[in-house]
This record gives sequence, C-alpha cells and structure tokens, in this order.
Amino acid sequence: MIRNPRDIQRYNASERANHWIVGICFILLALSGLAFFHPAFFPLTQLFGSPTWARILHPYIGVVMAFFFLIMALRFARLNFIHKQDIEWLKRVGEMVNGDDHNMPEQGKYNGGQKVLFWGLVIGMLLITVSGVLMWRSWVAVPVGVVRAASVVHAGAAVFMIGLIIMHVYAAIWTRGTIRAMLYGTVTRAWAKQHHRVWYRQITGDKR
Amino acid sequence: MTNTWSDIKNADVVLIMGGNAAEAHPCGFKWVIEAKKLNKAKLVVVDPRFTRSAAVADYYAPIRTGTDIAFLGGVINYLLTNDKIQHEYVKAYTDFTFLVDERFAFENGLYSGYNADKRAYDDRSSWQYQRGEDGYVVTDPTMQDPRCVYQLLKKHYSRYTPDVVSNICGTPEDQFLKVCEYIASTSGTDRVMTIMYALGWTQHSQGSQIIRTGAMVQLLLGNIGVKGGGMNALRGHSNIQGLTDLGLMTNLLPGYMTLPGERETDYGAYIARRAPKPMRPNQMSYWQNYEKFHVSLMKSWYGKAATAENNWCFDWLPKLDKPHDILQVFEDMYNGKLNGYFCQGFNPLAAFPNKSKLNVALAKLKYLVIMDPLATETSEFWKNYGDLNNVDTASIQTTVFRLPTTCFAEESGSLVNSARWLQWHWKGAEPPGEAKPDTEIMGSLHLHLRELYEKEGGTFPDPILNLDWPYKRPHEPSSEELAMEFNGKALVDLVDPADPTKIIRKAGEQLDGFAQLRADGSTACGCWIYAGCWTQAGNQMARRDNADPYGDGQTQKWAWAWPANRRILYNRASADPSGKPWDSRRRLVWWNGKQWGGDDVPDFAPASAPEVGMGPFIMNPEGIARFFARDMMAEGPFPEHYEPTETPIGVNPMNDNPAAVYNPAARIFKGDLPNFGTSAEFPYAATTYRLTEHFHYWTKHVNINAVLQPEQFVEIGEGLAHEKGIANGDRVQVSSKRGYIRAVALVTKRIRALKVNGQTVHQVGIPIHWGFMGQAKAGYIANTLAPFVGDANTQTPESKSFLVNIEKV
Amino acid sequence: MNVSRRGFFKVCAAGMSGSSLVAMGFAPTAALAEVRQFKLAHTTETRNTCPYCSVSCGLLVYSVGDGAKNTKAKVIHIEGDPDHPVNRGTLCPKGAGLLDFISSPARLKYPEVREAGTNEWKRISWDEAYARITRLMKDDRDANFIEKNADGVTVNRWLSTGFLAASASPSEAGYITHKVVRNLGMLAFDNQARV
Amino acid sequence: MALQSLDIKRRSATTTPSPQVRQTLEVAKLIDVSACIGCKACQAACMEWNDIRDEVGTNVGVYDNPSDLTANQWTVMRFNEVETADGGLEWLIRKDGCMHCEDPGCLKACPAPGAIIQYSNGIVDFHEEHCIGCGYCITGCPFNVPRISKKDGKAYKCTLCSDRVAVGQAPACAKVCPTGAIQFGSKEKMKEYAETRITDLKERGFDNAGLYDPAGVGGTHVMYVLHHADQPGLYNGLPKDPAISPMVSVWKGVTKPLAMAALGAAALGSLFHYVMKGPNEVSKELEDEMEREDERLRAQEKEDVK
Repeated sequence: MIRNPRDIQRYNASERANHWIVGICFILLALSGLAFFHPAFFPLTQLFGSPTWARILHPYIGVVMAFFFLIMALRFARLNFIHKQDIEWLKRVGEMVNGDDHNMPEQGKYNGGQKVLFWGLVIGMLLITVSGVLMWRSWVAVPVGVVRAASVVHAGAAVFMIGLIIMHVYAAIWTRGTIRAMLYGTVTRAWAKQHHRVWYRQITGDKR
Repeated sequence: MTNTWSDIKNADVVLIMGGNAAEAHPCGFKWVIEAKKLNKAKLVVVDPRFTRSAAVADYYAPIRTGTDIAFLGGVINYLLTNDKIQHEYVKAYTDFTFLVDERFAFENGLYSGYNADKRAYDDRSSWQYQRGEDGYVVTDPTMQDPRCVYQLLKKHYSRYTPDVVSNICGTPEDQFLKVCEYIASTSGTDRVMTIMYALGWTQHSQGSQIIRTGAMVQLLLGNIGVKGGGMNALRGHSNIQGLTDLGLMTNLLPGYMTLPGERETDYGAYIARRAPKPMRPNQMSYWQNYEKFHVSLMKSWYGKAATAENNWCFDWLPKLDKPHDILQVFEDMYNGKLNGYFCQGFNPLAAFPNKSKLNVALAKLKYLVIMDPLATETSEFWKNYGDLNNVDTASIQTTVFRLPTTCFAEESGSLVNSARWLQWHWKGAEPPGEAKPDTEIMGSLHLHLRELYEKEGGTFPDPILNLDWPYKRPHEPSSEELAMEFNGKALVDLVDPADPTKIIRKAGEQLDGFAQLRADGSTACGCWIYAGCWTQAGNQMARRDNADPYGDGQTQKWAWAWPANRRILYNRASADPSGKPWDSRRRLVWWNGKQWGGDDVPDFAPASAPEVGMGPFIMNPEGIARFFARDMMAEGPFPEHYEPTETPIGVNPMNDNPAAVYNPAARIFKGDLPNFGTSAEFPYAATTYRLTEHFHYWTKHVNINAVLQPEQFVEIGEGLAHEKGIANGDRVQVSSKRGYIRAVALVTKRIRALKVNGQTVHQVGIPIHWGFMGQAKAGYIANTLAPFVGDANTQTPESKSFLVNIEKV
Repeated sequence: MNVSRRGFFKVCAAGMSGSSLVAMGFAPTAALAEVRQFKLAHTTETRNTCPYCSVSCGLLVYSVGDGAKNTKAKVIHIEGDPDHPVNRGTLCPKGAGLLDFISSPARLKYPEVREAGTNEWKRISWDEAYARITRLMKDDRDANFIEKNADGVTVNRWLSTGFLAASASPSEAGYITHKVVRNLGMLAFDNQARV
Repeated sequence: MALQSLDIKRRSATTTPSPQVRQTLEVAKLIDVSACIGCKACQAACMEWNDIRDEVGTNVGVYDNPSDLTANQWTVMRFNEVETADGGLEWLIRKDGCMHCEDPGCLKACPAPGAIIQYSNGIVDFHEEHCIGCGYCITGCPFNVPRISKKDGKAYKCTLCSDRVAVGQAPACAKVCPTGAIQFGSKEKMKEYAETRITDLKERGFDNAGLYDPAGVGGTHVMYVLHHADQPGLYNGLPKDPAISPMVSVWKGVTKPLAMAALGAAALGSLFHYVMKGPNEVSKELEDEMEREDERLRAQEKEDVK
C-alpha cells in the first residue's frame, strides 16, 4: 500500500484500539459461545486451553467486552443518530447491495446501514450482557426461571449479534479500502468521497 | 424380647408405646412394615411426641410423659368391662383363679405394709397367695371369690375409667378409646398384638411397673407366647443383652443368678431360697435346678479350688449390703466414699442424670480408668470447656488413665441381640495405634494384680491367687476360649443318669446344653443360659443358615439363641391347654400325642402330656403368669399410677394422699430432695430421647452422622412457642432445678399442648446426643437437666419425665 | 488491508476446510463414558455385627488388602449382610455411617494419663499403665477391703472402687470382665442396661 | 463390544445417535413415601458409598439436614408437617434427589459432549471428567437437582449408583433402606409393586394414593408412591406436572438449527454476493481525480521548494 500524506484520518489510535479490543473479545466470545451453543463447535473450546477454561473465560471476556463496548458506543453514539438521509439510504439499500451506488444519497461519516448496525449491536450488547450476568452461576444466583429466560435471550442475542458482525465484516471486506481505516486509521480521499461524501466535504472543505 | 425381630411380621396389631422403634431400631422396625404389608396389620403409636414411628402409623394418640400406667390401666379396665379378653388363656395360663391373702389391701394410693419413714414397703407379708394345707396355692376356678386375682384386678382397675385416663394422660377420651379398640381387636385367638417398647417405659421412677402393666394387657389378650405377640423390649446397645445375661450388675451372677446378701451366710439356705418348690401341683419351677448352675459357675471361676467342702468357694463371693447400682455408686462417690472407678466403654458423665453432681463426684476420685475406643466426655471431665463443662481443672486431683480399645471391626466375638441371639463376628482390620481388646486389658490387669499379690501378699488374696486361668496366652485370652468356657464342659466323664452304661460327654468335652449341668462339681459352665452356644459340634453362634422353612421368621439355624436355641419364650402358650395350637395359621409348638414339637424349641418339658396340667410359664413356681406380682415388685403387686417425681400438676388425681403423689418407693437420696423442682418454678414437662441419626454419645464423633444431625436442638409445640415468643430456629435456654442447656428451638406441630387435670400442660422434647467433644457442633449434655432419681426396682434414672422452664436467649 | 479477489477465495477455502474439520475430524462423537469402577472388586469381605443398637444387624466389612503378609488391612466400606435374617442387607443411618466410626478422629490410639491437677494428656506405655493402675487398685483394696461386717459376718467385699462395664463389647469380654471384677470383691459394678 | 461398562442410550451435546440395537433391562427405584420413616440411612449410605461428605452444618429449625442438596449430598430428606382436615397430623417425609427422567432436562441442556449420559437402563449419569461446570444442567432440570461443587466447579448428582447397578447390585440407598421404603428393580416390577402398595393405602383410607411417574418428562426411573398423589405439592413442593421448561426447549431445541441456518446463510450469502457482485471499489473517476490532484499538488510543492 502506498502511503499518501493526504489520506484522511478516519479513526484515531485510541478509537482503533478500542474497536479491536471489542473485536477480539467478540471473536473469542463467539468462538467459545458457539462451542457451548452447538456440539459441532465444541472443539473450538480447545482454543482456550480446555473446555473448562473456555467456560471460565467466556464470562470474564464478556465483562471486558461489555466495558469497552460501552466506551466505544459512547464515543460513536452521536455520529450514529439516524437522520432523514439515512432513511432514504436505507430505502435504496437494495441498489447498493446490487452493486450500484449511483443513486445513493450522500452520506456522512456513517451511512444508514452502519447506523442500523450500530444500534443493533447496542441493543444486542444490552441483552447479551444482562442475560449473561444472570446466567453466571459462579457469582450470581437468581431463580431458575430467570436463568432459563436469560439463556434463551443470551442465545438469541448472540446469534443476532454474530449475524450483524458477519455483515459488518463482510461489508468491510466488500467495500475495498475500508479495513485500513481500522488498521492505520486512514482512508484515501477517493474512498471518503465515494462512500461518505458529506463527511469528506466536512474534512477537506472540498465543495465539489 | 419374648419374641424375635423377624417374628414381628406375624402381628396383626403393633403397639409402639414407651419407645420409638422407627427411629431407635429402624432395621427391626422393618418387620412392622412387613406386618402391615403381609397381614394388613395396624400400627398404633402412643407417645408424647408425634415421632417418626407415628409418621407411618395407622393411629397416633398423644400422652403426657410418665402417665403410661394410667393409660394401660385404662386399657385393662376397657378389656375387662367390654369382655375383650381371651378367657380360656387367662383362666388356664394366669393366676386369675388364685386367692390372695386376706390382709392384702390397697388404700388411697398405698398398699398394705408401707413404712413412710423408710419410704419403702418393708412388710410385704400380705402380698401373698392363700395356701392350702398341702402347701399349694388355693384357687377358685369359678373366679367369683372376691379374693381371687381376677376380682382384685377388676376392682383395682375399675377406677381407671376413660375420663380418668384422659384427665391424667391428657389423651383426648375419643383417642384413648380408639386405641383401646385397636388393642381389643386382638382378644380372639385369631388375632395377635405385639408391644414394642424401650427406654420410654424404663426411664421412669415407676418404669418396671409400666412394663408390667403392658405385659398384663398382653396376658389378658392371650398374646404372650404366640407368634406375632409378646412383650418386646427393644434393647439399646448391641450387647447390653449379653452383658446383662452375663450378670455384669451389682447384684447378679451370670445367667440371672443372684449374689448372696450379707444375711445369707448359709450356703444351703442361699441355694434353697433361689430354688423354689412348685406352688401348684405338677408344675416344673425350673429354678429348682439353681444349684447345678451355681456350682458349674464356681467350677468355671475357681476350678479345682472350688470343692464341696468349701461350699464351692461360697465365702469368696462378695456379700451385698445393698444394691450398688449406678445411682448409689455416684451418690457414694459424691460423698467421697469411692477412690477408684473404671469406665469400660461407658460415658457416665453424659449418660447419667444431673451432670453437675456427677462432676463433683468424679472429682473426688483418686483415680479414674477409662477404656474406650473413643475420647469420651467422662475422660475429660476435668477439662474446662467453658459453659459446656465449667470446672476448675487445677483443683481436680483425680489421676485419669485413658486406655484405647478396639471396636467391633477389630475384634472377634459374640454379641447378644435383643431377641437373645448370640451372633459371632469376625475381626476385619487391625486397631489404630496401640489399641487393645477389652479381653486383653482385663486379662493383663488380673495378671498384674496376681503378680503383686504373689509378691507382696495383701488383704484376702485367695480368690485372686486361685482364679482359674487356663488360657493359652494368659495375657490375652481369646474370644474362642472364653466362649467355650461360658458354654461349659464336662470335667469328668458324664454318665447318663437313666442308663449308667452310657457316657453322655467325656471329660473335657463341650456340653450340649444346661440340661447336662450337675451340682456335684463334675461340670463347669460360666453362664448356664448360654450352655449350647459352643458345643462339641463347634461354634453354634457362627451358624449362618438362614433357612426359614415355616416362613414365619424363626430361622432356627441362624446363630444361636438362649435358652436352648429357643426363639419365642413361653411358646407352650401358643397352644391351648389340650396342646392344640390356638390358631392353626399361627402354630408354633404343639403336642403330637407323644411329645412337644414344632417350629421352635418347646419352652416346656418335652414329654409332659397336656393332661398333666403343667403350666407354660415353667420358670415361675406357679407354672402360670402372674397378674398379682406377690412380693416381687417394690411398689406393690398391681401397678398403680403415680406421677413423675417432678410433676407438672403437683397432685396425683388417683388419690389424695400426699405420700402417694409420686412413686412411694422410688430410689431417692435425701441429699437430692432440694434438687427437685416444682411446677411453679419449672412449669413444663420435659422428656429426653434419641434421634434416629445418632447413637447415644458415640456418633457425634462420626462424620456422616454429624452431617445428618449437626447441632443440638429442643422441640416445642407451637402453642408454647407462641406463649414464650420463641420462633423456629431461635436459641433458647432450657433449665431445670439442676442446671441449664442452650440449644436451637425447633417449633413443631408434632408436640401439642395437653389438657391435664384442668390445666394446660406443655411438653418440651430434648434430644440427648450432644456434648463438649466430637465432630458435631459442640453442645450441652442434656442429662444436666435430668433428676437424680431412680425406678424402685431397677434404679433406672427418670430421664423421661421432669420439669423445666424455657426462655429465649 | 488490500485483499485481492484471489486472496479472498483463499481465505474462504481455508474457512471451509476448517469448519469441515470441526464438523468431522474433531467432532465429539468419541467422548468415552464408563461408570465408576466397582470399588469392592478385590477387597476382603469379613462378616461382622453392628455395634450400635441391639437389632444387631449383620454387616459385611470390606477392607483393602488380601491378608498377605505385606499388606495392612484398612476398612473402606461397610454394608448390610443380605443373608442376615433380621436386617436382610439393610442398615440404619448409624450403621450406614460405621466407616466413619472406625476412622473417627476421636479414636484413641495410645494409653494416656492425666496427672492430678494438670491440664493435659501424657502418652504412656501399656506396661506403665498396667503397673500404675494395678498399684492404685491394690493399695485401695488392701486398705479398704471388708472381710467381715459389723456383725462379724464374712462379706468379703470391696466397695471403694467401682467398675462400669461396657455395652457393646463382645460377650467374651463381658465374661472375663465379670470374672476378674467380681473376683476382686467389687459390688459397685454395673453396666449400661439401666440407662 | 462396547467401550463403556453400561450401554449408552444418549449422551449430551452429541448430534448423532448412540448404538441403539441392544435392548437392555430398564431399571427403576421406587420410593414408597408411606413407608419412609425419614431415618436418613439412604443419605448416610449415599455419602459412604460415593465417598462424599458434606460439611457439618447447623440446625435451622427442621429435621432436614443438610438442609438442601449439595455437590456432597446427592439425596436429602424433606420433612413436611401437614394438618389434615379432621384435626390430625401427617408428617410427610420425601427423599429428594435425581429422578432419572426418561427425557432428562439436564442432558438436553448440557453443552459438553459426554458429560451427561443416559444409559440404556434408564440411569442418567454425570461424568465429571467431561463436565465444564457451566451449570446448564441446573437450568435444564425440572426438579432442581444438580449442584455445582465449590471445590472443583463440576456438577454432581445422584448416579443411581451406576457403578453398583453395572455389576448387578442395587443402589446403596435402596439396599440400605431399613423399612424397604426404597425398592429397586426393573421398572416394570417396580410399577407392579407400586400397585400393591397403592391398593393397601387405599384400603387404609388414602383414597388418592397413587404412583408418581410424571409423563411430562417421559416418566422417571425414580418413582414415588404417594398417599396423596393428587397433591404432590404437599411433599415439599414436588411438581404436579413436571416437564422440561419451554424456555429450555426453545433454547436447546429450535434455536440451534435455526440459528445455525441463519448464520450459515449470512456467511454463504456474503460469499456468493462477493462472487457474484464483486467488491465495492472506489470508482475510477474518483481515483483519477485524486491522482490528478496529487500530481498538481506535487508540482506545486516542487515550485515552492525552488
């Protein structure tokens, strides 16, 4: 990759670090969680040393993730308020997916899809954290009926979130030039202008 | 037990009263459940508490602790009034027709012959039968004579009407009558009731008489000597039957022979008094053989030193001035009259009443020797355990030795169960550390003493130097040698008296039974009732054939039962006077025209034809069973209700005689009189008892049992709890005149307030199992509270009825 | 990260094969399950009798070791003897807990003495125990034995030392105890029958 | 030949069936509450046989001790004092512990392969070696039986003495029970025996006596004879119609395939989308525009340097 001093800073180091902490936690949680969820994934527990280690670590990793997710969410919440053009964007998301972004309304730092993903993850995290705590027998004792409900919610929320993250990751892969934003913090001006024109203009003052 | 554990399955009604078999004897209780399954038997429980026996009973009735004679007296009255007795049985097999001395009287709570100063009946001459010129008892077969036992009995118990019973016992009248109906349902020959009792009847100042009353009920119903019937004392310890059989009591010798009193200076008179002549024609009076048993015992103990010339060492036997039972001994110890004391597998500090008195008494000893597998409270009576055992250690000048002994798994030998079975067991492991069996310790003590007396001489060394000691390893006599010794052997060739050419047993051979014992010194036998347990054919106690060919649970070839391998005592009474079983489904022994036989060893002369008229109670000189106990009971021939020594109602509703409120003959020491409380100060009736999870004071040392019942508690009813503001789980202090304990309060619906003599009586239940040592949570010794008073006949302490107060702490 | 189309395929292929491995190769079908080894298989079985109440249930005592010279038997399990006609293999909570009685921490292991006025136990040898106890016995007996009472009747009794006998020791121990104790002239002699 | 000492019918977290061909005897334990004296011999025998010892606890105002099931106490007696309509009293004592359900909620919930096994004789057994300590078995159990040990974090419960049953012996509690309130044998025989007990109880006036073998969990291999089968709740809250909670069924039932399908679809959908639609790249015009701008700026910079 050729570095260009005129590339645009999209995420600063702290934001990137925060994202990746959450991201790594999520991967670990997804791997261990899936292992508990479906027998086919049970061997994934070996990644954690042993099945029992996976069981022990899973909730603690969850606590770490919940904490950093909270910080990240507070950081990005304002940027993810949904506006009129986001709704418009979402209405046309089919064209976007189909590979034609010509008619998409101009987007700020985040497009409608990203915002929906953000709020989806916020809701998912809330559910998965609360239900996870209720299931955490080592520290928490609640009536078995609550644990049962929490178990269903936890599983549902986890599947929901993993689904969102698959989309999130795919979107990053699909939209070329995106991943570097979370790796080095910068994107090319062309990328910014292409995908987040409003934001590009705000940053560069370019009125075109 | 007159019968056996597995025989209980043959019962139609089971009365559990004065005991709690489900909790104290669960594996024996299984046969009650079997009776329910097999015979549709009904289980009736009468108890101050709704126990775990009551939990599976068909009927439960509450009773105030210590009032069982009133209850059972009421039952007798009910049976007589409603004609629910087995007429032929009582007429032929009991003293119903016997006439009683004209002078015998009962007035206002006392029998004739009472000496108020001595608090005893010192003149019992009126408590006798009328004798004819032939020396035999005079009878009235019509039973119309007002002096016949039947009429006297009827008169005595006519006072125990249902409302009187209810007024004394607190049992609602309808519930009392319901129990009577269950009991009366077995008056026919086709139905049988068994009675199971234990310490709930014995640990009273009138305990022996309670048991007699129970036995009288059974006799009226014809339930003694038959399958599924009997009076079944459920003994507490694995070999307490054996140790009693072997006479380890102040006044006994092995086999229920008795020591001479100090007025019995003449050997011949000593024997004659114990070998009574029959009181009716053609009766056996088996004790007439007493001298054979006695001489054989002396030969076992003194061997060649016992000769006809020296009256078989009669002088060497200590002569009793009075019974030195446990209460007497601790009284003497308290008064400084004892220097040394041995506790062999016994924890008196926990087991005896009035702990604070015991502490003082033990501290007056010069030396105390403990032999035990476990560290007992008694062994550390000198150690301060705070409130639980608050003593001044430095001032206690007693030297205490503690010797470790083996437990069951580490020794071989026999144990005698409640059903009189001698069962052999084998060693399965080595003891811990240097622990030794009691046999070895006793042997070593004797040999050390003998050595000292040989070396130094000393007071009256004769018996010590001459004690027969034929054991192969003198310091540790083996169980096998000792068992063979108490079975007995021939010392010379024994010639058959009927056929002088025949030798029954050669010199040195084991005897087959007590019938072979001789009074001429030609046999030795350490315990005549055990003769037959180790014959020339080998160890009968180790037999393991559990075949039960008649399906009635008698298992004749399993181990060996005394006497003579007989499983049901008085079994001749299972057949009618003509020798035919009362009930063909329940036949046990019968007359086949030539001799007696059947599914048990006949408790009878095997060839005595029914026409001869020998009675089935062959140990009694009367040949029959006694309702009228003659002069044999300390407080009178018929049981009478007396209040517990500490009574919650203060009066005896059966009389208005201040001398007869509580048992007028009870064992009470003058010094203890200030230690009795009154209902004004201590308003609640208390009773102590065992829980099924624990065994006395042993299992608090056992982890599993400590887990199952970890902490001391007392049980009270909801009414009392409400009155005293005590909530379930609160800590309470229970106090008597003699001290206090603190424990968790368990508030329960199972103990209800009773209406007694116009007042409400609350009862407090006190399980006993805790102490200041062990795996379970440390607790107070419950017998701190119990009074130092004993039954008039057995001197058993009255741990089941006393007064307490209870307060939340 | 600039992933080429080709590179992406590689990643996908790896992912596919990985998850296939997960699904087939490492799949947990072979988790073994066996019941706990039957712990009595080669223990020594000894017939015994429960020492608690007088139902006197038959016991089977299981100990490790087969009695060979170099093994020390240790009881590891006790259960009811099914042949026994009374308990038929059953036990009560006390009998079922007997293992912990045998191995109770309260079991005494050595002769000990607590000297007058002191507050601790001191371990002694059996010889010392016997010697000291019999010395105390003899001194007391010699001093306090009553050969004749006030009326001059031979009574030959020793009242100043008493003996409380056991309730669960074998009859043979009871018999020898009676023989030794009564022979000394003791009358303050009793057992557990009364309580 | 099988590897295990008892044939296995089902194992936790395993998607393929265990060998099913051999038909073995189905066993059951019958607890006749009407004959139970609450002596706790079963508890003692259980501790002794299984080499477990609970802590010495405290008395909390009842006979129940230990007061609840623990990892070291696989069965406890529950005592209930119940007043009858006629002013009488019943002391109902129920032995509590694993019911060995035919359809075990614990096994269904367990995520660790082989940690929970159902043998073909009906015993549901925990294999602590495979247990990961998640406690899902507790969540899944309709009878609140399994307990996690504080010592090792593993789940424990009654094994129905699978080690004894495997060698042809009865469970320790059944063998020890002094009154025969606990019986053991084939499930068929146990039901036959239960009938005789129920008949007897009905004759003694317990009109509602009956067998507790709840269908909601497919029947159990530990059954009760109750004097009041119409009110199992009297026996310390024995559930009337126990079943695996619908929550657990959803969680461990439909959720699994649906979720797997959804996630699979998401992943495959992405793949195929990429393959079919190609990447979303920056347009050539914008790239060129930025390129030109860069050129311009570079030229400007050079001049600035000069």
